[in-house]
Amino acid sequence: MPSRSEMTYVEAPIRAFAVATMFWGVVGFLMGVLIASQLAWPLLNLDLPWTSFGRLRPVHTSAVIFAFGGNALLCTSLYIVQRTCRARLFGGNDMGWFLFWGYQFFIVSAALGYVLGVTQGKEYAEPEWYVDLWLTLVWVAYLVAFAGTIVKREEPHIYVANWFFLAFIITVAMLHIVNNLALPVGDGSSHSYGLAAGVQNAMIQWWYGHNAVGFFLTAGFLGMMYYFIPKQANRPVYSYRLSIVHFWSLIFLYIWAGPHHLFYTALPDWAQTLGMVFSVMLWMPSWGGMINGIMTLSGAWDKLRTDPGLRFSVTAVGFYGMSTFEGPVMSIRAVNALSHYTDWTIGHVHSGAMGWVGFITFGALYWLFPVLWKKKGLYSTRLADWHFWIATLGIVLYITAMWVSGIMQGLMWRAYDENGFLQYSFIETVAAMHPYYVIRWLGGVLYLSGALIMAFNLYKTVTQVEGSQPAAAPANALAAE
Amino acid sequence: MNAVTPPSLYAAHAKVQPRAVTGRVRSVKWAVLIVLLGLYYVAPWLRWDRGPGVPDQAILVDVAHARLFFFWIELWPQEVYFLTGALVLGAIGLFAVTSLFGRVWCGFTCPQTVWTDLFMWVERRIEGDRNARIKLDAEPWSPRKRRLKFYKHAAWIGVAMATGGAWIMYFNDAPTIAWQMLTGQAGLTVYFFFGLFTLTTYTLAGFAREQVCIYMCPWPRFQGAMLDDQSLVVTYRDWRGEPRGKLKEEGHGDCVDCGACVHVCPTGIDIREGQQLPCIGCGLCVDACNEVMRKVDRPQGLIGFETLGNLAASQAAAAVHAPGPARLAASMAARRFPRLLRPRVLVYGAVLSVVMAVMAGAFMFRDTLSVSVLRDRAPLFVQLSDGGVRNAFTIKIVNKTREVASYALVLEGAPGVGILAQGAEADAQGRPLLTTRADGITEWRVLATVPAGLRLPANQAISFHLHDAGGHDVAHARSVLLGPRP
Amino acid sequence: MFKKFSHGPIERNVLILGVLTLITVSLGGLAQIVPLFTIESTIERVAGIRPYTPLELMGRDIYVREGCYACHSQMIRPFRDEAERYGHYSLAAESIYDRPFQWGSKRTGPDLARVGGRYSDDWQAAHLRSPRDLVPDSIMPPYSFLDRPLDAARVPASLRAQQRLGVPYSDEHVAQAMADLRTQADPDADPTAFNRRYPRARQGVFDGNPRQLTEMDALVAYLQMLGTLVQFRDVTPEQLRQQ
Amino acid sequence: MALKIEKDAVSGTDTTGHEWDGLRELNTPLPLWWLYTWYACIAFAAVWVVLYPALPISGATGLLGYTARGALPAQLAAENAAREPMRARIRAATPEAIAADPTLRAFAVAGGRIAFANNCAACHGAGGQGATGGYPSLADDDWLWGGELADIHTTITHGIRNQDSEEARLSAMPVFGSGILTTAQIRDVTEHVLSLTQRATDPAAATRGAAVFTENCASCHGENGAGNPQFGAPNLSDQIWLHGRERAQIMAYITAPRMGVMPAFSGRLDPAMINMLTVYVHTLGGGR
Repeated sequence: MPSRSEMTYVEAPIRAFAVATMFWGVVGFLMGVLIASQLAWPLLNLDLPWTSFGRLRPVHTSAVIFAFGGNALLCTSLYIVQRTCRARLFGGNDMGWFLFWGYQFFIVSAALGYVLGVTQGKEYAEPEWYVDLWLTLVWVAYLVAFAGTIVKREEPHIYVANWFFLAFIITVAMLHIVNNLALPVGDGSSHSYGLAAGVQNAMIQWWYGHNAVGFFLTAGFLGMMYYFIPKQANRPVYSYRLSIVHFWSLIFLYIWAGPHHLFYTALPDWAQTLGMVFSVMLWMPSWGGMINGIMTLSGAWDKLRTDPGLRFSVTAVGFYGMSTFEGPVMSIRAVNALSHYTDWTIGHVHSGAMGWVGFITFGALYWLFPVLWKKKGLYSTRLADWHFWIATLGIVLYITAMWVSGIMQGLMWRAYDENGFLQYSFIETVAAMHPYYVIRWLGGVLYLSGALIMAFNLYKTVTQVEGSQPAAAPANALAAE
Repeated sequence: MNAVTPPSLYAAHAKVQPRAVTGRVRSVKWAVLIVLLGLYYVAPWLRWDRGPGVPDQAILVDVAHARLFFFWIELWPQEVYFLTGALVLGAIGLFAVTSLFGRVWCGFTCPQTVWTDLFMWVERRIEGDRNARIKLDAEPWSPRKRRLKFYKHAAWIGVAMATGGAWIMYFNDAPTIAWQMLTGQAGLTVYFFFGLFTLTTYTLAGFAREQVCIYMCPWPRFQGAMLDDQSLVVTYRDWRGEPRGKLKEEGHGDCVDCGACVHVCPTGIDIREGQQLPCIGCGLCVDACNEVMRKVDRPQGLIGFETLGNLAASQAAAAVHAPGPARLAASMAARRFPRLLRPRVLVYGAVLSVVMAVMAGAFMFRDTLSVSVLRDRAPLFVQLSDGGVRNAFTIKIVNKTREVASYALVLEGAPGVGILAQGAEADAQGRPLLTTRADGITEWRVLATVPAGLRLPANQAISFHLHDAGGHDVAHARSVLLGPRP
Repeated sequence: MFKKFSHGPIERNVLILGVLTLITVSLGGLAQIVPLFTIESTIERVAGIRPYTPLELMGRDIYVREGCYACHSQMIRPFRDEAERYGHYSLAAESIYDRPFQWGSKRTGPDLARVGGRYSDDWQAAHLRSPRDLVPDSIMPPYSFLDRPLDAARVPASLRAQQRLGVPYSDEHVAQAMADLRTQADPDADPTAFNRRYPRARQGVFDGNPRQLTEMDALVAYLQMLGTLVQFRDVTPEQLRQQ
Repeated sequence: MALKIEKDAVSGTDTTGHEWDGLRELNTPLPLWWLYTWYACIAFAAVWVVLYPALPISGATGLLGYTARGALPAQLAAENAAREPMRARIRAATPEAIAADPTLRAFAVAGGRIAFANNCAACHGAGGQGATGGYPSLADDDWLWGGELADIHTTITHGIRNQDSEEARLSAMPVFGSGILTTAQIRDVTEHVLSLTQRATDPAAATRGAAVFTENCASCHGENGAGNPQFGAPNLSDQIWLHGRERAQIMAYITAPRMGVMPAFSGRLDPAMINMLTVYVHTLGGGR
């Protein structure tokens, strides 16, 4: 089989994306630690508009989801689509650089807006209309580049990772456009009012919001998993048929689950019931991805101890399995009655974000950096191990604190005294949260420390002087051809 | 199967039929099983006298009153941070144990393992050992097969019901709820959860078994990542066993390829293929192999608990020696005691110690009395007819003891301001005397009056203190005294 | 039944894969979102709901700007404890003019759907300026910077934009927006015309300082009207049925 | 292109024969437990959709007839019923007896707080701080109609100057500006009233006003202006002024008084609730 030289692939923008992923990861975790400390010690809000919790919280969520996660997805999807199609990126280097700078411009202008108070006030969709328009442009270019590369491919079949990436790109485009339809106030104002109001707005927003999780943070990262775990383990993907079944069922069912964010609200009951039952049906399709990821390791189990990237990837799949089990449980209306509005939800999101999204990305970065910079390997696998140990410790502190405190708060809200009157005033439940906020802050500090260790390790990997021979990519099976 | 006739979409699960085994590991596992199951089934029946009007069950989660009883400990909802501590201890303890001893949790103590073991024992008692069961399953249906299957499932359901029933007792008074459940008087919720736990026990231990460990449980993924070359894992000493061959033939290693290690494995794997995901580290293959080695008169320990570091050292030593007893001795001598004090283990140990110290401290200095102050939000303050200013507060005293106590209320931070607690008596010095309820929360409305002549800033920080009969300040809470802007 | 089916053609053609994906992911949204616009009873038929006054709208925009929804919900669920703590459960009708909706997803602080009238204007303003002065255990950020002048210049444009989106502001509402804004913040002004346009809207010196129109005025005016429009005494159970 | 279907050495399963960048796929069948668990979830969903409202069609309620909102009234009614024994005790007791019994008092204050928010706060403000326009504060120590428990009970039961109750308090201050007093006399008597709180600036007018006061006002407000709760006549010698403390406001009031009206709650609220409100309001102002 004629193998094209690797030199023909677009790589420089992908290297930039990899650096941006690392950079925004640290920024996002740092913002998380900062706002976590504001909850524990409110003095840190400083009484300034641009440092108060309400404005910084979207900076944290957007930095982690869209800046860290988004750059990771762009980085890996553009890398993977070229390799698995044996085709140069559609649009070449120029397209790569446009996507890179276009996306960074989106991130910076969105974040600047937040601290200045320019926001649409919808969770995970805070950027105002002009930022949304720009992102739409970048995203369409992304779709063109990605699909165009697939069209140019030299392989007869499209690899499963690309199905997931394609579904992620298409669906996020649909969600983004529909949820952000808005009318600017005019006269050059940055402000706008959305087309939908009230209950319809709520439904559209959580249709968007839940599927930002479902497609941005799940489908996209599953695509990542489908490349890096088989690569790192040097094993075939466990089941092609499972891929098909869980791909189509996952993308079909996920879209319906949005109303589980709106149980017992003014959203009509029929929509709530649909949200619940589809969330329950989603359990096994979600686990299909976990099974395919884990079982791919059959026969390569010992690699876990020696390959730091694989260690992260596999643990990520473990967290993915836990979160996608917890999710359907929390979507049961009776459970949600207790968990909704409490920190249980925050703990759930973070076991997904820190454990799944974070770890699978770290695994990919530890693999990609030596390959992209043509190095023999990481600067230090010991440091990568330390990153792993510290980050897992951080996650344990974080999610146990949030889980217990969420249940406690939910129980205190509905506690009654012997006369049948409410036992606790709201502020007493706030006071009871303090120790948990401190523990969660500590968990966040550990997680951030791990990321800093990674940044140092990857920086040294890139800058270390070694022989100029091309990289022997870990588990590079091309040699077998 | 080939490309022309595609295989079916899904595959039925081939049942793992482990053979019974005896030996040291098995004995330890029996002991652990008996202790753990004993604890689980018996614990809710233990009594603990806490005085009248309080549950006398030693371990009880009292949902209705939002209390958790554990022998001498009684936790309120605000104190579930002890639960956080326990969870963190559990998680990090598991990390530490795994890095030292591998998957002992999975192999010995995990409920999935323990109940599966119990169900397999029941199965073996009724249907016979491995070969008999395989034969029975292959047979066409006969009265005997029907009878055996019926007995087995009946026994399983019996165990499952006992398990589900015991779970309920941790949340209710055990003797009462047991009687109610037997006589059909228990509530629908109780039966629902009883049914749910019975069903999950029956399904997970009877049918799902090793599939839970292989496919569903996240912990094995973490564990695989938590192991290093100094952790104890179940290992086949391939340097000694290979090449495998019949006992009678020359030129082979110690492994006689009898398959005993495979037949006893509860997850149906071959440990000789090296480290793999489905191995739960239960060590039954160690016993099985030792049995065979004894029979063929070879040294024991062809399969054993070993670190991968030592395995590599033995291998290196074996490579330079000719086959024979000397090689075995030299290779075994090349092993080193595993390094227990690795940096990671030290970190885990440190975290465990800190968490335990914090919990112990929190428990020892746990307040049995606390006070909170809520100031009125409307109006912020009241102008009185004589020109004075009054602020109103609600003071709540949480008394976690079983005794009624009285405390004098003292306002600090604003001398000259008088306080009045509605409905409270006054002590000898004229201070409001607040009498608590036992094991409960008591509320007072307290009015603080700034007399007309007294000039205070518009916003004066104050604190309310409770003094006991001995004059000790036993609890306090901060608040603020407001007035018109001067 | 899957024996005959082959996934091959789908995974060989990016157009088919993409179009099938788009169809698959569209279904759920269409089924859940479209009926909310077509089923009339989605919005309960209760009286009293009116668009926000200009001052309240400015206050609402500040509420959104400061990200209050990150910690405060505005959606009381039909539970006994919430009914007793916060009041009657929230209706879809109560947020028909909410762009964006601010139901929230987390209660780090209490629900605010019916906070209107619950505390005094003084308390609201003082609490916003320095929450821990009034509630020592509070972890809310201080908002004393809201005592700066309200930039009300875009009020007419805001009302006009909402009018275009279907909010029943008449041209008179838009034309009088500036005047109405000042009237509401000045208890000495004649409220007749203002109250004709905005029934049950309350005048007040919301921030305690009659000399200046501040962001604090707007935000407190908004908070004080939250959940006060529907008179639940007059509502029948039939009116609350959603389907 | 020919497929290279190979058997994987580890699992013994065939590959699909495709390869991308060195990655291959096994053709492993679906795990049966996975499929069955999924079917069970789908079955659960199907049952739920039949039992509960799940279709976007008007009137499609599901077999159980359940609505999230419909469950609340029953819950509240059950809770109400559970509290009835306590309420019965409160109904049977006098406000004084309730206030003296810690158990009843705690119940009454907690229940009264909710009733106050629903019935009284609209005029008297949350927490009883009062409101401009003649809605008196209930949190201070100044009581127009008396601050004893019995007084408060009477006021809540029958209200003030309403048409609802025969026993409503009715006394009204005359409209002195409609010919009873001249403007000069009103100015003088205002000066006298101001002197009661040491704020008079024209001693001569105050002296003239004292005479007018004795003749026209003292019968209700008392000779020294200390007021009389029997007629709802406010104390004019203290710091609390319902309708404004400034000279112009006092003059305007004497000229044309505004008489507040409060509805009677005897027909609207359960007697137990009125008892609870009485005790709660009493705790607000410290009562008498």
